[in-house]
Amino acid sequence: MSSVKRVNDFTIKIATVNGTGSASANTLLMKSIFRSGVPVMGKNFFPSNIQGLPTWYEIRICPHGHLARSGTVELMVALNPETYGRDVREVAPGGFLLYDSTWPRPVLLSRTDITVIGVPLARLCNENFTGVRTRILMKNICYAGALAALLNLDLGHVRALLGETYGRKPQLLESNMQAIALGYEYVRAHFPCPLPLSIEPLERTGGHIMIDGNTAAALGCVYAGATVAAWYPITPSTSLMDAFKGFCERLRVDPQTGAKRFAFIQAEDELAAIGMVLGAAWNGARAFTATSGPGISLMSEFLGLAYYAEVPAVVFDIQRVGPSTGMPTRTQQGDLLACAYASHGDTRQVCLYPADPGECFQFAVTAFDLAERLQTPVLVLSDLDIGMNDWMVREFQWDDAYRPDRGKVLNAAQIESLEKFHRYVDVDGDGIPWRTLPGVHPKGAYFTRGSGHNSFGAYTEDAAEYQQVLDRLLKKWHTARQLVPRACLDGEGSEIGIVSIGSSDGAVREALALLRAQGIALDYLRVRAFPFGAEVEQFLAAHRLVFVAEQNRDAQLRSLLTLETAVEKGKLRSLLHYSGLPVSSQFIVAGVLAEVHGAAAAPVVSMADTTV
Amino acid sequence: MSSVKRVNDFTIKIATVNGTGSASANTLLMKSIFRSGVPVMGKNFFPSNIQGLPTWYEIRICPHGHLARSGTVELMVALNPETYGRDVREVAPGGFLLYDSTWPRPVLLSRTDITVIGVPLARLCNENFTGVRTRILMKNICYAGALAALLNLDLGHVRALLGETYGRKPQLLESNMQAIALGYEYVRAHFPCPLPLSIEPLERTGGHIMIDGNTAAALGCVYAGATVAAWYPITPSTSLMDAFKGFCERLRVDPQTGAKRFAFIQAEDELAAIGMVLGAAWNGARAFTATSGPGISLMSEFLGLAYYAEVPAVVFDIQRVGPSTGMPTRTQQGDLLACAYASHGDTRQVCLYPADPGECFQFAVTAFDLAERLQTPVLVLSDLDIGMNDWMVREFQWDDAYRPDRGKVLNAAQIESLEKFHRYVDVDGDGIPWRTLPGVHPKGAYFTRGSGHNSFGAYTEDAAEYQQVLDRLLKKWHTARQLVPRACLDGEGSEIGIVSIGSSDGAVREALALLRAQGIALDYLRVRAFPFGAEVEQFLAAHRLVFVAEQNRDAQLRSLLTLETAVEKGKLRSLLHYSGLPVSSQFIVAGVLAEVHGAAAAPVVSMADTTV
Amino acid sequence: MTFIAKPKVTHPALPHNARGLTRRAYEGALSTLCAGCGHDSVTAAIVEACWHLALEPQNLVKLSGIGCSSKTTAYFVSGAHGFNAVHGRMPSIATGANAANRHLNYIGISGDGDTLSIGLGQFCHAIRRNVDMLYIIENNGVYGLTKGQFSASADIGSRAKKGETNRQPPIDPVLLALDLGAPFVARSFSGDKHQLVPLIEAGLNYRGFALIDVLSPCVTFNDHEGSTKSYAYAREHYDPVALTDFVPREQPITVDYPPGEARELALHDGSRIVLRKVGADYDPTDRVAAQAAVRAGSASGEYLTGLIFIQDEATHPDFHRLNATAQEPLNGLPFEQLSPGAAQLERILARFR
Amino acid sequence: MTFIAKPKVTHPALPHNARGLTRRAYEGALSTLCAGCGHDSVTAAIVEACWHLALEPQNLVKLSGIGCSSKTTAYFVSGAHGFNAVHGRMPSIATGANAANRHLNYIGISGDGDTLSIGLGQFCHAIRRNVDMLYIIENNGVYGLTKGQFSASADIGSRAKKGETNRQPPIDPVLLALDLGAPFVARSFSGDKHQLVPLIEAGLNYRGFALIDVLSPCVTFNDHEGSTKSYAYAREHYDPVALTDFVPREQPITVDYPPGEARELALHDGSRIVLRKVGADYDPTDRVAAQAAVRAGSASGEYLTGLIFIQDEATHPDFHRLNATAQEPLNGLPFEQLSPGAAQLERILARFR
Ligand SMILES: Cc1ncc(C[n+]2csc(CCOP(=O)(O)OP(=O)(O)O)c2C)c(N)n1
Ligand SMILES: Cc1ncc(C[n+]2csc(CCOP(=O)(O)OP(=O)(O)O)c2C)c(N)n1
Ligand code: SF4
Ligand code: SF4
Ligand SMILES: [Mg+2]
Ligand SMILES: [Mg+2]
Repeated sequence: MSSVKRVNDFTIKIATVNGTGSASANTLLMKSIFRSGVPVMGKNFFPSNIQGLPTWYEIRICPHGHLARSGTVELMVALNPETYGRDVREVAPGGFLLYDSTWPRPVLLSRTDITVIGVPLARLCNENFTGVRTRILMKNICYAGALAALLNLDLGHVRALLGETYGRKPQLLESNMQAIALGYEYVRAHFPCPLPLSIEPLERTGGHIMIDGNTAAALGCVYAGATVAAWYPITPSTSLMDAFKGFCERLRVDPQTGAKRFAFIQAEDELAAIGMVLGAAWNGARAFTATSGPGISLMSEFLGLAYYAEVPAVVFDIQRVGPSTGMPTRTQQGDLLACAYASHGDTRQVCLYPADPGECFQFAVTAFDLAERLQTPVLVLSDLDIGMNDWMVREFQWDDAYRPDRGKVLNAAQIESLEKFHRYVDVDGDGIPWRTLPGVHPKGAYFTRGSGHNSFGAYTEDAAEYQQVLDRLLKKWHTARQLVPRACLDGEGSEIGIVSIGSSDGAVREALALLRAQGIALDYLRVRAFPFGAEVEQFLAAHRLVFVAEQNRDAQLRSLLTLETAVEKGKLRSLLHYSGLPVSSQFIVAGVLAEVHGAAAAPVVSMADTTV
Repeated sequence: MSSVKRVNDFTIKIATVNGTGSASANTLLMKSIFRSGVPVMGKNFFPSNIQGLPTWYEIRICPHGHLARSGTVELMVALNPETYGRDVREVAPGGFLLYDSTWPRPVLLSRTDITVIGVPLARLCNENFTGVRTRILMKNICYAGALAALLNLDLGHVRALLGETYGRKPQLLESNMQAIALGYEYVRAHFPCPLPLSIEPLERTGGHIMIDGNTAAALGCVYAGATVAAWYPITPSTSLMDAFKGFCERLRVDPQTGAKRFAFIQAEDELAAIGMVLGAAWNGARAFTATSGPGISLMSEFLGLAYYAEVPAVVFDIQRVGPSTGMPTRTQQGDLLACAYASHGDTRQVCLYPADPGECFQFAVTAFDLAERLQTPVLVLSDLDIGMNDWMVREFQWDDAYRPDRGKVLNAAQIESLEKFHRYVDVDGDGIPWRTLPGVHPKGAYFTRGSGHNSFGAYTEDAAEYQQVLDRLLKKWHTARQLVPRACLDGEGSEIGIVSIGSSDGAVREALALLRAQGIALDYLRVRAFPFGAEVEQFLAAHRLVFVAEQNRDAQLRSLLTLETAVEKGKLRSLLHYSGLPVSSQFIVAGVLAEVHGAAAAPVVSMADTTV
Repeated sequence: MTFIAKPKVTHPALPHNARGLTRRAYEGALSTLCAGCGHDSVTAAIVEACWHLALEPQNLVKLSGIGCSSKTTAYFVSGAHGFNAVHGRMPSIATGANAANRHLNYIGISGDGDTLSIGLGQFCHAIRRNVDMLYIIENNGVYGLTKGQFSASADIGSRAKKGETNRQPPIDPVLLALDLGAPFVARSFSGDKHQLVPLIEAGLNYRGFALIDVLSPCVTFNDHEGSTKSYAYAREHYDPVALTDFVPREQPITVDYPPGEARELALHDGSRIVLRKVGADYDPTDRVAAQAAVRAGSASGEYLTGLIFIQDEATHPDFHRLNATAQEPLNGLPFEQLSPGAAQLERILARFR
Repeated sequence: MTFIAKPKVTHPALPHNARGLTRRAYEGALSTLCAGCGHDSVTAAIVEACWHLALEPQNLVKLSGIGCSSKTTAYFVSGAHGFNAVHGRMPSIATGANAANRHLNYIGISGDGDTLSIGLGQFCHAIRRNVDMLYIIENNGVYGLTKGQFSASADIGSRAKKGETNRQPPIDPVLLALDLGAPFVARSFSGDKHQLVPLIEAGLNYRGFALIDVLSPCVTFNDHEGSTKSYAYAREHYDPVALTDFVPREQPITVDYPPGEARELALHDGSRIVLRKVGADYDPTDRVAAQAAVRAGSASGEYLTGLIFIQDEATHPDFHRLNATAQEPLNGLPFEQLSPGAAQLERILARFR
């Protein structure tokens, strides 16, 4: 049996039961690797319940800093008897499997091409700790210790991290340390360490942080000066709101008076949440909500009102698997169409597509600027993968010179100087009218409505007056095209291109590197906003064949490109991944090769994908 | 001044104030013409309030039976001083204007190229009737009498119609007759009759009826055997539900017991309405709702559930002008995209597009058959123009041999004979699984859910299992393609084609006749359902240039064609009409000519369109 | 619907309020409702109340949903911003607007359809949050704008114009509001300006959610015999529990009330509500008793009207007091107080290493 | 979530009900809720009640929304169809299902989030329509499935696990249901099977909308000190108003109740509810008194439990009786009775000429 030998370049998968505290052990491991200077990524595949069901955590270690799933597992930590079968099947040939050898597990011996490592985690913890809950929790910390030994992980990092977490609770700190030691020592005593898979310190994580997209987006909202947040709980958007509240409670409460410089409202549902955001934004506050697919559906009537009555709003859609309730704890990019054309009638909504937590931070700020500048909702389409997983990204930058773009809002003096204020006249030729805020000046008063209105803001049922406003909205749409973030472009002039979006970026980037190694060069465009800018048009025009990689069944990005650019869709080839797991680089490579070599199309679900 | 001379070929427009009872006078006129055997069409442009605002009614008389607006007005009945200005401007040169000459109206004399006819309607009625309300009502009947004289309309028809309406109220009948006579006699005494515009009996309305699409659709629901109707009032869908209730109360109540063989539920909102429909249809009843754009937005979460959990439902969307509340009493085809892809995630909904009340009747039946066969919602997209205006259509046919297609439902014996029932397995290879109804057999029990489920109906978060169901849904979609109504095809093999949808049909048909007279021949395809059948694909492939005529701003039909067929969109030319008035044949002609002759594009709003 | 602009010629002899404005300054566009519609009388009462309170027009914010009633906001105080939201969702717009600026005066106008059917959830939750606003329901028992369907406030036995009899129990917004903890609950009748105007004044000044359910007959669809929301029925079954006077801040009480006959309630801004007895004792500060009285009234077909319940503002904090929001309007806070800056970012990011 | 199929081996010695079925026949899939979750006890009580009533499994229809509580429907009577709707919208599904077939037994399971926040409007209107169903709220004061946010039923002063104190007034579904005219209103506790089982039996058999609000602690997010929905709190503040027994049709009452101590209520199908007194007099047929008692209880932090209010079925017609629907299920009517045929069409079209 030949074992894989890989330094800083392999994937660990940890199979446990949810509600048992494995999350902290996994984070501990991942952060320790990160602090060793080795690029790392963690992805959590958890069930949609609270306790007792199978859950997996994947840690990919990659010296080149690729952020996608590799598609293979070299080291499986199989701690959930219910899933042993599938877990053992998933280990790559030559790989390793660690299990709790307190009880014999013959099924784990079914493969002869992998190395099985038994550590009596339960026994070790039962002998050393008391209390059911403590023993369960410590078992997890214990496997972290075992892995540290197997992978040659610097225990100093583990200790430091535990110290930061439990600094004020010395007892907890001590028992955690003890559990680490139990696993570490046992493994050192019984197995040759390290494994052929190991961590060696590097210096490739400097200037980076490990953060999830929801926390990053929340921080962006704080920095953008958002003051009103209204929402209704829904996975996977909840942590964004929790983080916003947490930051505000630390940063926005007057230490003297306790006065809060923000309003945080748990609404009764998503219809109310978006209504509150519209009310607040109409009244001049930066306001936002976060939700997921079902919430977008419920918000669609109000989104149409906001489009037509020209009310700013920022909505984060942390996409999960649809349709309907779907799989709330799996990822997908399935709301592209629902968001772009949200609501009945002729509507089109500005969308931003961050690819990682760094862009979540940045686009949160951009979203408020655009919403106020364009007086329209801006939807930021993140997803569960970005939002709830820890990503290694560059440290965020902030320019203290930044001031929000509040858009065309007339102040009291400006209103006073007008003969008459007209809400919906295109004064500047860019399709964006001027607005006023309540409470400023009686001459600025106007009536906001979703019913037919003319350029002056008056109710109308007149065909021409109605149409004038609708046509101006299209003009504004063209202005939006110039204001939204440009797409990212990469490549050296191949005749084949690939387009992707959001969280598909990591897999595509890695795939391009792998393909380049095989002599296949593709130019790459990552779309970052809707409407599409001229650069998207140009990219599509400049390539003979364009792959479109996205994570949904119905080729929604390809649909948007087909509708909203001049491209003849014949040259667009879809690479569709929609199993609910983040797309892997392998999937993209296989899809491109199949087309380029004329081979049979790659199966949409790869083996590795079927295992969760 | 030269007057237009036209027999059976002109347009009358009647400008009044709403809430004054002019509707019955207008219907009386239109039906009298119809009974003269002369094809006629009536379109009502009413305001979104109850009383006191301007309202117009257009009657087009056309020997060829064209059903669209002509785009010109030859005879204006100007009874609303508030709109005299625009009304007088709208009369075609050489045309006529009738007004109430009880008071002098100098503004009406501003044009020298039309003939102004003053009839002292108010004075006549004040002298002959008592009571404010009666006088107002009779003034309207009085103008009908005046018009009868001017147009040479057979008073026998007028009398017969009044008799049918007021047969049981002799007093009312008498006063109506008197009002008719007042107008009639006055005009005969003071003006040369008939005008150059006149009605001459024809025999072109035999085998036809005059009916609105909402009544027709309701009748279709009755004939289809629908038993549960749930809705929330919204213009212009309300009359569909009122009609259904009315028919059921006449036809479905047991004369002995008073027991109702239907349930009619006024829901608390649209979310509840569609929920009730889904609950009833899931439980085996034919159930439906009717709504308009805002309701579609609100229903979208539930529509996604129905798509994914495969629950039948029939939804009528009587489209009105959007976005948002828009213009509730104006027409548009603006919900094509919102319906086709309703809800977040990968969803696609079966849609039917009736073009007139005849198809409303027929497609109502088709919709239930398809919904149950395909186990999915079917949305019938009518619009205000079809739904609320009276159309001359062929008498509906009914085949007593028809039996509803209840789709793949297992009965008790079939369930009993199964080893185990699996809800979502593709037994027949057409993507449509078998279902069971509650209350039939415990072995048939399964769990319906919008969360991830596998082919057996069990909850799943497994990537492969989830994807299997999603892929089968696509297969079902392809089956749907073969089951929905074919598109209508017309023409003799031109290289230029035109595609339209729904209520745009009449204008296109007339425009094609007008163009043919100018030597320009186009082939015509009217799309009647989504997904598109092979014939749509073929039509698009077979033509060098294809116009797409529709009534919305964003070219939504063109978008669907671009996305869902192989057509390269470069050859699709949009003719977009979205002012809220029904598109006229002139508009289509101008648009086609502009392209064919390379002339400047026609203005989207023609003069006639700006006047309401 | 404002096809016609109303000329705003101010007659010099018209009376001026404390701000030097005439009633004209508190009017809006010309109503397009049916002649005689109860809603127009509510409009008139609002104009009167705003004038009397000498509000700064721009400090009023007018919010509504969809319906004939919801059009009302266009017909008063044209110097105030208005927001005609979608059907039934005005409460959420109001909540958000109020969150952004706690210092304006929010008035929401809704109908019985808008509030009790499609909007029921939002209505209840706005009460629960105690959003500081005056919420007026123009209650006519029908959907006026969609032509006369029964609404959820139609009484059992009430007959529709077309003859149908309602058999479903009504939802009474007053009972519901009392049940959900609303701190200011009143009922009135569009035909009783004398009662309605001071209630509106009090509601506008009250800090917290103030509900006035106004019987406002629909002359077109629900003013016939057999309707329990007609003018005639309302007049005959009208039972005021107290006469309410509103006394603005800094204004002395000019009338002398006989001892024991009046009761005074002070509001946070120094203004006062004076409740004068009519008939039997009625305690508008006892929620349970109020509920029982309303229920008893309804059972015998009577409309209990007036200020039915009021709670001391101090004992029921409004949304902002509950949340300890800053005093300055959130929409006006300087950016420097909101955005923590680059140096702070460094510190925050430290925990993500 | 049913990853694992539960083996259905029937032990021959298990007791059989009138239909010859053991309790096993009324069980469902294995629960995936947290160990100790109150909801699982409700499941057990439902199983017990259905077994005791000897329901035909396929005649039960199980409906729910979204939440931990809404998963309950998967865990009992696997021979019954289930419909897990979208969040908060189960009442409309139930209304439609019931409209299609009035003869099945409908049980809806919801949570406090599902019912009182997103679903509040539908809940209220299902009551107003008096849909014939048993509606159980598994009330834990939090959103379990989304990890512990306060729900609208959280009491003032109740502390969240993370320390935050709720300051918004709760919505009490029992008060609300009483207010809206619900004819059968009960409250119970998942820990009191003795009380809960007969209430479920009674509710299933009652013709009309029967509500049981069940305190059902969330062990993971709301079972700590300071919570008013914990097991400990519920046990300490538990105040039953009556002991309820349910006696199926054709079954004689086997226990002798001391005279004056029990009160019997007959249901439409001949089954009976027997209410036995505990402590002071309580009249469960007086709506206003019931409301006052519940309110007084809440004010002192007590949970009034048991059958709080019941109305004679005859005096409050359910949806179908109100609408005079045909007796045969609508979903089973022969097509010939529904579609009027070609000859009739001729006559209908005559008026369109
Ligand atoms: C989502 C949606 N559904 C339905 C409608 C149609 N609609 C407009 S007003 C109204 C009811 C109005 O009733 P109410 O609130 O009582 O006002 P009223 O006209 O009686 O004053 C309805 C159903 C709508 N505008 N939007
Ligand atoms: C439209 C929509 N919004 C939000 C959610 C997320 N969600 C799922 S369950 C739930 C709350 C459940 O609370 P409750 O009804 O009290 O049930 P519990 O879990 O406490 O039993 C929420 C908000 C959803 N599924 N759908
Ligand atoms: S329909 Fe009724 S509610 Fe509407 S404006 Fe007319 S009278 Fe008022
Ligand atoms: S989280 Fe709470 S409500 Fe949900 S299953 Fe666990 S204990 Fe029950
Ligand atoms: Mg009303
Ligand atoms: Mg709960």
